[in-house]
Amino acid sequence: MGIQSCVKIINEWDIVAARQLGRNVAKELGFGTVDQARITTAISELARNIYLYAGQGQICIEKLYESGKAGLKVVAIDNGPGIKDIRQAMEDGYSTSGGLGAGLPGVKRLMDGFGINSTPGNGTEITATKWVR
Amino acid sequence: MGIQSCVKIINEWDIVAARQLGRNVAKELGFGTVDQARITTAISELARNIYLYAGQGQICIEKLYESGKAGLKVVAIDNGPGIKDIRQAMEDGYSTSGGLGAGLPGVKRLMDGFGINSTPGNGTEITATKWVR
Amino acid sequence: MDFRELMEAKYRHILEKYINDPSEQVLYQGQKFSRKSIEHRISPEEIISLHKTLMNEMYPELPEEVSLSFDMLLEVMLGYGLAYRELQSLRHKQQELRTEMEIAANVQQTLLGTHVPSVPWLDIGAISVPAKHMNGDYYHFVQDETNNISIAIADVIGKGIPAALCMSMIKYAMDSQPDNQQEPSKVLENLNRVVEQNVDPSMFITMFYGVYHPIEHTFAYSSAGHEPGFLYRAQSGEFTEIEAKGLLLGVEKRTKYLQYEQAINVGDMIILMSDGVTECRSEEGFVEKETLISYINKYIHLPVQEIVTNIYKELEKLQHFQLRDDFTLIILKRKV
Amino acid sequence: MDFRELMEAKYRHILEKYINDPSEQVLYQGQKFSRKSIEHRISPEEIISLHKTLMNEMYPELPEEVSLSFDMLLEVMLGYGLAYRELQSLRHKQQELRTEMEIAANVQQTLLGTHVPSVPWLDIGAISVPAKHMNGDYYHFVQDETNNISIAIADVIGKGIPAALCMSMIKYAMDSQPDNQQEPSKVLENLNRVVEQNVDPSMFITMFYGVYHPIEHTFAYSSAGHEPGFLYRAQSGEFTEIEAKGLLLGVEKRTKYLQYEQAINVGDMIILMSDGVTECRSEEGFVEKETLISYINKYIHLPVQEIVTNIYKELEKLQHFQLRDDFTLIILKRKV
Ligand SMILES: [Mn+2]
Ligand SMILES: [Mn+2]
Ligand SMILES: [Mn+2]
Ligand SMILES: [Mn+2]
Repeated sequence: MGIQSCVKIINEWDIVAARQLGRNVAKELGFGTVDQARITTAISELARNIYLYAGQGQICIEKLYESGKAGLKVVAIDNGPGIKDIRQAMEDGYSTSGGLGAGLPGVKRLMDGFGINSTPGNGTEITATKWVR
Repeated sequence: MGIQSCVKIINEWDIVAARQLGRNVAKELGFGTVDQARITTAISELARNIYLYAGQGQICIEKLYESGKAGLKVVAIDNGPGIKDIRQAMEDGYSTSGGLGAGLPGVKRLMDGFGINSTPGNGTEITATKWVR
Repeated sequence: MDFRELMEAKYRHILEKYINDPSEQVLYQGQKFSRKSIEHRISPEEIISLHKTLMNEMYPELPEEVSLSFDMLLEVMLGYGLAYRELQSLRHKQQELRTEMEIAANVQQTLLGTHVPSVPWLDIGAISVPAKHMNGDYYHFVQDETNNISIAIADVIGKGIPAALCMSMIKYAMDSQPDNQQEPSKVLENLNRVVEQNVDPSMFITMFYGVYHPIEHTFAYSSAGHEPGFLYRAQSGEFTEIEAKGLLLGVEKRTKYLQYEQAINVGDMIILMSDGVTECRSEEGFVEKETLISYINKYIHLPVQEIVTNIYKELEKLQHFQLRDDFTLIILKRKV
Repeated sequence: MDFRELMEAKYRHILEKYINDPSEQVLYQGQKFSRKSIEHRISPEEIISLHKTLMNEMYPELPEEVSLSFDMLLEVMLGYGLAYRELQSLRHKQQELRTEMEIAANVQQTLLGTHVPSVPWLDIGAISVPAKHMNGDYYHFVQDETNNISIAIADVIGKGIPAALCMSMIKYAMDSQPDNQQEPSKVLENLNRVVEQNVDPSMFITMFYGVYHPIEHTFAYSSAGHEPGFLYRAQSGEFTEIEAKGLLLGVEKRTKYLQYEQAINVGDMIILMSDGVTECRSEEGFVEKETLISYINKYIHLPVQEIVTNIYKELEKLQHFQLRDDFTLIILKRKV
């Protein structure tokens, strides 16, 4: 398992810090420009969700190496109210942020792998991974 | 009623001629760059439909002036097989060209006004208008 | 060269050509390129990235500010890229749903299917078109052993799937009617009880039920709040509204219905419809009864099936091919 | 300044700032700008046009080739703009359809609604969740005046609306059963006739029908090709499959059904389900009966309603919250 670097998300500027961290690691790992931007956007969405709906939490970035491939893993953790209906939260158009293409389905589309764990009242943990092509 | 300029659509290069005609008239009338491009794309779609499905026909462009506003009217006429189910042809995703956003619904969205007249076996007449904002 | 490299080379070619000679012809090639890249699910941010790369390659002296400006453009376009990917998935869902609706509409047709009787003394035409995927209108013919023809026409308040669900229940209730029940008022009274018991209290159904007696050539009927039809008298060429009063099905358990009767002469027409016919709305407002009558007169020389089909087509066009309500029109014409 | 001018000024500000000092912070502002312009339905070709205008304003010396390159980019982006507008309309339709489905699901619930009986000698738990918008599974409890509790669980082959339409017909047929009919085999024989007559020949229904007799504490049942359930014996802690053979409803008009009977002791559980429970599919393949039994054992100390709810939650998660089939699970546990 790789080393995690984490950014606490408390105010809006921390979103920028999380983006910066993600972009740096993505660049280091050799992701192309578009994929760097996609990873950064995914992190931005996750961090924004924490900032807006959970109050606080953290974003951790981890490098992955598996059978000769390099990848990046984003973990977003909060102790917020949790997601009541995950099936619904993963549906297009139900996104809390309201915008087209935004929300968790957007994050899922930007990345290669996506996992979610949430208990109402106990917080949410979202994991998203992407591999260098 | 204004003066019509028409382009016969027989081969693919006539599509370019129709586009050019439309863009020139749109520029003359004072449409902005984006609207010029939209009008041209709408004409292109209509001309392409004629070329692909009707074999031949024509595209006519007319200047409109109404209560102080200037506008442009595109008329696409062919004697092709006609459209059997207009309701369906106007539905998204049924477009013959298959692409996202293409086909008649696309033309309707690019322009302000849209009308269609088609008798199976007798050809199709499509009218689309746009006003200078 | 793989597909992506091919597309890149194509865009480079188009871009170079356009910068050297900005012609409509190259723009047309650009449009075709756009169509192709959308077909192959290349997202807009990739286009921006490609554009930047090519400009840097083609113009090594490209000012720094231009190069940087593309980074910002890419960031902005990324949001559009997400919207674009959502479209692809929505399209896929829409396609699935469309297939499902088509199956459902078939199931509905089997469930609700009716056979238009063919008898020497009556010419019968019927058309029923759903506004959305499924029909909340319903008509049904039954010919009994004494050649009485009963006809039901009904409309669930509401459209689409909820209405269709409701209608399938009604159809089953009608099939379960005792065979000897021929009185329109009694049929409606029975059905009203079923609807009142089984259907969501927010759902109501209007129904017109009539029986044509071929020996006396009379038409007996009752209505549960249904859109009134017309009676056309061949002798005078006049149209009169078929008046019949009665409460909607499902409102009040113990509703009683009045029954009416008309003598039908040779050439007379009984014209029945759902409110989807008169609620056809054009730019000028609702379709007036007069308009409808003028259409009937326009096609009156034709077999009645052609009359109803032609009227549907006229009204469909009047509304720019967007029905606002389920549309059902039935004509019975006494031939001999 | 109107909204569009405001957006233009905002983009100019971001772009200038970024070119002077390309930082992550400005890119984040770019993302927020993107979100806002999408919200306000500004299409991607307008962004390109704005970008070009601003670059020309900000850098009057901008090389001609850069300016021309933007024209081509705009042409290509126009196709994406169309896709983007289609998304907006699809979203709107999707929203409408969703509302329609919600209403339909409510109508279905009223039509199919059942009341879980509450009696001192049985603890009953039931859950039924549609995979899509509407349920093609169905369960129904009836308690008669001698306290016999009959239970039906059925599954239309197929999902979604067509299945739901079909189910509403079945429900009505069940309601029309003679009240004195209590023999599971006879009930299935009657329903088989109704289905065979009324339903599309491509549609089949599986059904399990059982009756719990509270005096003898026996459970009599028949099955029309339905997913077998389990019998849990409290004394041994063992689970055995409830075997029952029979043809699906709707295949053959004259089908006869075998009837079985089991004695139920205190603490025993009758576990009934639709194939949506065992067809839950995780990365490792179908859910094995053993897995299901292990979940039951995990929650066996709880009231049965909590057992079925917890098992549903476990299996929902196992499939990443995407049900592949309607899911129905019912447990009856003899209390005393
Ligand atoms: Mn209706
Ligand atoms: Mn209606
Ligand atoms: Mn099923
Ligand atoms: Mn099933």
